[in-house]
Amino acid sequence: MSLELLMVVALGGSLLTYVLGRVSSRLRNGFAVLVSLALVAMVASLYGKALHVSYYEDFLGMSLVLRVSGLSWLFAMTASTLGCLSVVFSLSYMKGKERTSFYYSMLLLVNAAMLGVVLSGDLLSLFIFWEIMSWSTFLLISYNGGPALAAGMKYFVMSFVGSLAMLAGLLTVYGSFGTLEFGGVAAGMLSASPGYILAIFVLFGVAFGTKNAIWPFHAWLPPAHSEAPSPFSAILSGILIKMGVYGFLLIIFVLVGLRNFMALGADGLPLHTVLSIVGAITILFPTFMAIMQNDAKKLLAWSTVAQAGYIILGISFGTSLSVAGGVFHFVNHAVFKALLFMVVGTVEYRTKGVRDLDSLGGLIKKMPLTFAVALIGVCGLIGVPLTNGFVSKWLIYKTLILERSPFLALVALFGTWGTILYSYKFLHNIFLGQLPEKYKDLERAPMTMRLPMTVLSIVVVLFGVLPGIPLSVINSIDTSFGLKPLNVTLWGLASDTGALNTINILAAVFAGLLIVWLVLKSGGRKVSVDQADNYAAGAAIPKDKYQYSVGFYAPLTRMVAPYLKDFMDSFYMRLAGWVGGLGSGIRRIYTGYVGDYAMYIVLFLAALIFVQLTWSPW
Amino acid sequence: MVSPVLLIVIPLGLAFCVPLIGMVSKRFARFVPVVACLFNLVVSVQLLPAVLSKPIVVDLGGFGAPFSINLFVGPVGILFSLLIALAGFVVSLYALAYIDKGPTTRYHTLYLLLLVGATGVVLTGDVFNLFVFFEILCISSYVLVAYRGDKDGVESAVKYLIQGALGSALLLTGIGLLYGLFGTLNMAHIAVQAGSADPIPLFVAMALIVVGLGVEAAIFPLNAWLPDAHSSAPSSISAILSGIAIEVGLYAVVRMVFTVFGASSMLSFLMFLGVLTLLVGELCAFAQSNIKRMLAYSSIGQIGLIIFAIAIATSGSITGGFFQLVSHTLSKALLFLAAGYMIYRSGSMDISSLEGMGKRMPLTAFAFAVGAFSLVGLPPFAGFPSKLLIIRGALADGGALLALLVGLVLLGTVIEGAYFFRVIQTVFFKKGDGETARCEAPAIALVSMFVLVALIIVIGVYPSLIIGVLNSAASELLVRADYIGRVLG
Amino acid sequence: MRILWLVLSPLIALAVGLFFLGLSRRVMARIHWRYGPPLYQPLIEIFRYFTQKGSSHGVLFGLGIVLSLAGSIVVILFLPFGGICSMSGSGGMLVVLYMMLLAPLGIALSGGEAANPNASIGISRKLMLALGYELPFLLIVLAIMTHYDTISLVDIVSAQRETASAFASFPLVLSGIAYLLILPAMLGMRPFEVVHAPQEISSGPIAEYSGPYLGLVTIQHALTTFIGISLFVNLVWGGAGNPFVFFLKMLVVLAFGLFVNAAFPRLRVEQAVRYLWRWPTLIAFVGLILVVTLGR
Amino acid sequence: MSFLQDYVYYIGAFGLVLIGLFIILSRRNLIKVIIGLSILDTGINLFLISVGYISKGTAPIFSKPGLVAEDMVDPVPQALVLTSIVIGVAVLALALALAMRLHKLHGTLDLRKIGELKW
Repeated sequence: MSLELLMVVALGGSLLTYVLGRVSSRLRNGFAVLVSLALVAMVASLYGKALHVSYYEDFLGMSLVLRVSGLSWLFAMTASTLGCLSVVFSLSYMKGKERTSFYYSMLLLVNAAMLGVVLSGDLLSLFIFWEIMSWSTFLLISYNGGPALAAGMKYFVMSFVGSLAMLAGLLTVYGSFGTLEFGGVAAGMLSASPGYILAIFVLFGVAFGTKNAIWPFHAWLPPAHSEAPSPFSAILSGILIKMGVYGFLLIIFVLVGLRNFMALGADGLPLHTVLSIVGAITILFPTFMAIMQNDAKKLLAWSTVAQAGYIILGISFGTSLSVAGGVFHFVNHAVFKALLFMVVGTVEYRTKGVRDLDSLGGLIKKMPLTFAVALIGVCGLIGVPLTNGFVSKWLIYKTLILERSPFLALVALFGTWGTILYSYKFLHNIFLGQLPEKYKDLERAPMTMRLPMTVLSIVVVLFGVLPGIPLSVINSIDTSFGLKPLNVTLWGLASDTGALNTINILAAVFAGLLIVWLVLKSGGRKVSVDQADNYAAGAAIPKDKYQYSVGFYAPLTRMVAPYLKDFMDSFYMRLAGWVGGLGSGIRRIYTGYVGDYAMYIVLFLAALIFVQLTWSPW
Repeated sequence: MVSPVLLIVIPLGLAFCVPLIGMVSKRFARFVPVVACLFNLVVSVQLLPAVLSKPIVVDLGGFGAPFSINLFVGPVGILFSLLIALAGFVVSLYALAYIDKGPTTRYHTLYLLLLVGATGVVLTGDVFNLFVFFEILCISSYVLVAYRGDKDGVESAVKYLIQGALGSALLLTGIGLLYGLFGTLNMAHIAVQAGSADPIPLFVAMALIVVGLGVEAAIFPLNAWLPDAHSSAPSSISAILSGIAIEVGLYAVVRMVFTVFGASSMLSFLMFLGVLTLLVGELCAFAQSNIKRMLAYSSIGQIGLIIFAIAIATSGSITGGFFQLVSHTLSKALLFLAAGYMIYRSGSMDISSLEGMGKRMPLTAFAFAVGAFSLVGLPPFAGFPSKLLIIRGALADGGALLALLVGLVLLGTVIEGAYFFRVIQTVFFKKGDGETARCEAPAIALVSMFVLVALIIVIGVYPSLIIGVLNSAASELLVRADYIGRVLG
Repeated sequence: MRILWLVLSPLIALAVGLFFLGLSRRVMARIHWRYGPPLYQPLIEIFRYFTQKGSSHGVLFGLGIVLSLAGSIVVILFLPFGGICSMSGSGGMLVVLYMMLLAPLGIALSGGEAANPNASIGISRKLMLALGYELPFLLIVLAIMTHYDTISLVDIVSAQRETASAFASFPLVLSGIAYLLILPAMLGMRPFEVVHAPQEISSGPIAEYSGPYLGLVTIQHALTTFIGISLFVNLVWGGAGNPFVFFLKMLVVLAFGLFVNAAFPRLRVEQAVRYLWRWPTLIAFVGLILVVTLGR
Repeated sequence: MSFLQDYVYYIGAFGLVLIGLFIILSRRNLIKVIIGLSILDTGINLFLISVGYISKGTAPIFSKPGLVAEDMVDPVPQALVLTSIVIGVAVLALALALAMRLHKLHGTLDLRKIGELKW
């Protein structure tokens, strides 16, 4: 399987989808699914291979290279799988919406660009695909119009700042090493000065951090995730922002090299510590923001920021355990967050666009399967044992404790409790409590929505019970970074620093469940009652009013909201305002009176001559 | 081999034929500019290989240089004449449909004259000849700006004229000083003697010339005419003004500074001026609500970028600057052409009135988006390799000052991205009020736009197609002795 | 032997927990100058519940409580009970911390399914309160784990038994004090009783339970009490070498809890969280800093 | 005095240019500004002529016997001035035509009041 063919299929598929959409929408839908499936198959067939092809010999004197390694395979696999599932999910979600051909074609283009980013073998290809990914993402975020426009704008500007920083960085690298291929850059970095590496790292870090929405650069993410079409939110949150993680892994382990990276920064405050502190802030603050949200997608969006913090925290330690934890958490987060966004998408689809947590409730009665997968997803998000999130978080916590960073561990663990709060709010306000009258006749989710959600929820459990499957892949990545390999078993880890054995937990939980279930069975008769047949201190149950979901955590909100200002976001908004104001101010020099204009010309000339006569600088 | 003189003579002749043909049939006269531009295009392409191997010097009037007026067709000249012919061709196609009211014959005459002036400026090797062609260019553009005869058009034409005339006067004074100093008008001859001249008068002459040309080249703070003129002119003319006229002004400035005066000490100043122009242009554009004014200010910004790139004066950065020039010509022409019909259909130049255009005129809106993406410098469009080259060139020498300026340039690019993407959102994703009927631009206008779209994408994907020309153009600018040697023999 | 303990330890925990429930009712009654129910009253009630009819609000209603109880049972398997620990080698304190999530989560899911706002209010309060005490609790746990440099509960207990219990060793004494301050909140005793608040929100999360479901809830309550107290004894009071001493230590801790329970009025959830995030957190934080700085 | 004799043309040209510039910069009536431009042009033309002028020089016609090249006036500036005058006239005519149009459309020639296009 050649890499060029893969990229041609990916990019050509996106283009053809649009063309076919002009012919027939059924044909287009079928084709889109087919292309995304083909991509999954093609990426899967690359497993374990190490290819390296130069597909464009001379782009302004630089050669563009595609390559696949263990790391890029994992990311490519996640991207293509999520892309495929998201396309399938879109089939019903997008039915009857306008501009669907554009939507599918952009979805596939984003998918192709992400594959391009992770399969790039040199920084320039990476940048090119990165930019294509950025603008196509912008178009998809803006797709819904209305508030999505502001969200798209914010995304684009921040992401553009990031990518320009990356451009400056990569051209500096080119200026010093004369090559942009990973191998050549890595070789050059070996002998580079720490200050130089730090500058490069900061330039690239801005780009990757913006995409990954780590703390000071997170401002674009919540509006963008919540306003994008839900299947795309799944991609956005699941894999697209993880391109930043890929970038960090790439620059830390492949380009700069771990030893160089660990040596960066000031004596008392090494760079990797800064990075982990940033990760910790990224966990703590967005978690509380998520608790405050009343919009299901905004809640998930803030949660995405927080989870990105865990990943960064894992990577920044640079031990085999922590990197495995970070990378595994990336995979897991991709799975369960995509699942949760799809859940919201399903609810939105059935309730005609309602995602306000205050006005839903009781949907478990109408969409039991959706609730079940949501529950699994939430369990993964919290990290309940026997779901995938547990294993990755365990690896990260374990690292933090082994590396004697109790304060970071505190943040990580405390963040998990915050996660429980918002996750439960998410579940409760959508699915639990009383079913409002207007949703009495809600149908369950259509097949094309249930299928991808079910697949993802199976993966959540599978990776939680048998973490050895993904961990062996991740372990090989660890090894390729030159880290000490972990002792991975099918059921977890058997290492000298503390073992993890999911089979014991599994057995214990199953035994416990069985016993309790038997006890319950042995008890008296159980009758099912209607939701109106409730305890209300003898009063009649008022319809649609016997529900507690508005202001679910009101006391806590009252307490922490005054301290919880997203001052980075307001700073950016103020900055944008300043730029606008500066523009309005500067354009006043064009007064509309031609005499002034003539004066500018004469004065400029006079100034030139005066300066030359006085100081003769030229 | 054809003579480069034809590049000027044939369109000039045809320009004066237009009224004659127009007397017979107005419909027929419309095609004259198309033919003339096509001719120029073909001739330029034909000349290209020869020029690249060795610049052509044509002496007019039988005397050898420095006594006669000569044309110097080097890589820079042929690059510009190609660009002029190409943009002229595309825009004249567009004008077939777009210019349907008013004194159309005069429009076509003046349009051709404008192109002749532009071609003359870039090909001539004589300072005064340059002035004359420059005046042809300017005067015809004054008239064309006022073509519609409406309030805005006339007002901006008057303002343009006053500033332009002032600039020309300064230019002429400078040329007079040069003649007084050197007794010659031949660029190469002046260049030879420039080193040994009295520095003060020489500098005054240079300042006069640079400022005079700078008015047309839209260097800050000499560019106040530009937003008015570009926004009030008919869109086809805006496209030419933005895509050709200011670039030609820029060419003249660069030619003067690099070749004639060899003023390498001015370059760092020009670099700052470029960045300043860039920032002022982008900031002003950011605050606009009028689409054409926004595009006009964006042209100022782009010119600033090109000046910055060329003033760095390494072969890589000049190549980048020329690349940016090419991509700006293509993209900005495309933007103005696409915006022209969108404005025509919506009846207003307000950005908010373009809401829903993505649905009403999908192809035009698509062309607009391509132009905007390219201008912002996103792959895989032509603006990307050019920005890449410029920044690579600027960062290559590794100085802190240049790195800082690059930071400012990138800041300008971000602002540019912001306002262009805001328009794209308005065009595609804002729900227009009511009107949803399809009203696509006429076929011929679409053809002209899609020629540009295709060029932008092809150049964006295969920059090596034009990089050869740009490289030799850069070396022509850098190696002054070569130029002198070619002309004076 | 291990299998035996696997089976026995939940039963022991249940017995102890039920005894504690009965005892606390009795003690509280005596403090109120009432006579109080017999010690085995909870056992009688459980039997009664299981024979009665129960109304179910859906599959999750039953499943949630089953999950919650199963979670508690699993936690008990990980907790050393005076030298007995049936699952010592499968993840240590981290797993315990995580498994302790399951119990409230299960109740929360099941109570949410009941569609009674009283339950929802109770759950919301419970979660907020948990967020409140979890911060100092994590500080304490991390201080202890850092100090003894292990994440295994068994190792923590044996380390304390070798030297001195946390209460008696210098930097950890702060953690111990902080733990004492948050213990009533973790046990859900007054003044942190706002979650159930029978007079206000009809016992909150468990408002809708009846019959066998209520039976399970009562068992769950017993187990939670056991877990809370035994965790305290294990973490900061050195555990014990044999179950009997361990039981006695637990009894003392319970007595302390009951004393607080009887002496203080109920706090609103905001007041509770504010309290938890002030003094206990501060003390635990200082404790952790001392452990980190002195520990090396 | 000889200074004045040698440079009188330059001084005149410079004066005309300054007067022209002053008018352009200070007057707000369009017609006056156009007049200013015209004066500026005249000044420059004078300057061009004086560049090539030799005091008491002769016309550069070689066919006349007895004339040496050193006494001849440089013919090139004169050619330049011719061209420049033509261009100046064209600009002037165009400016006046536009001024008429402007007056018709705006009802005024006060450039300060004609400032709808700004910013």
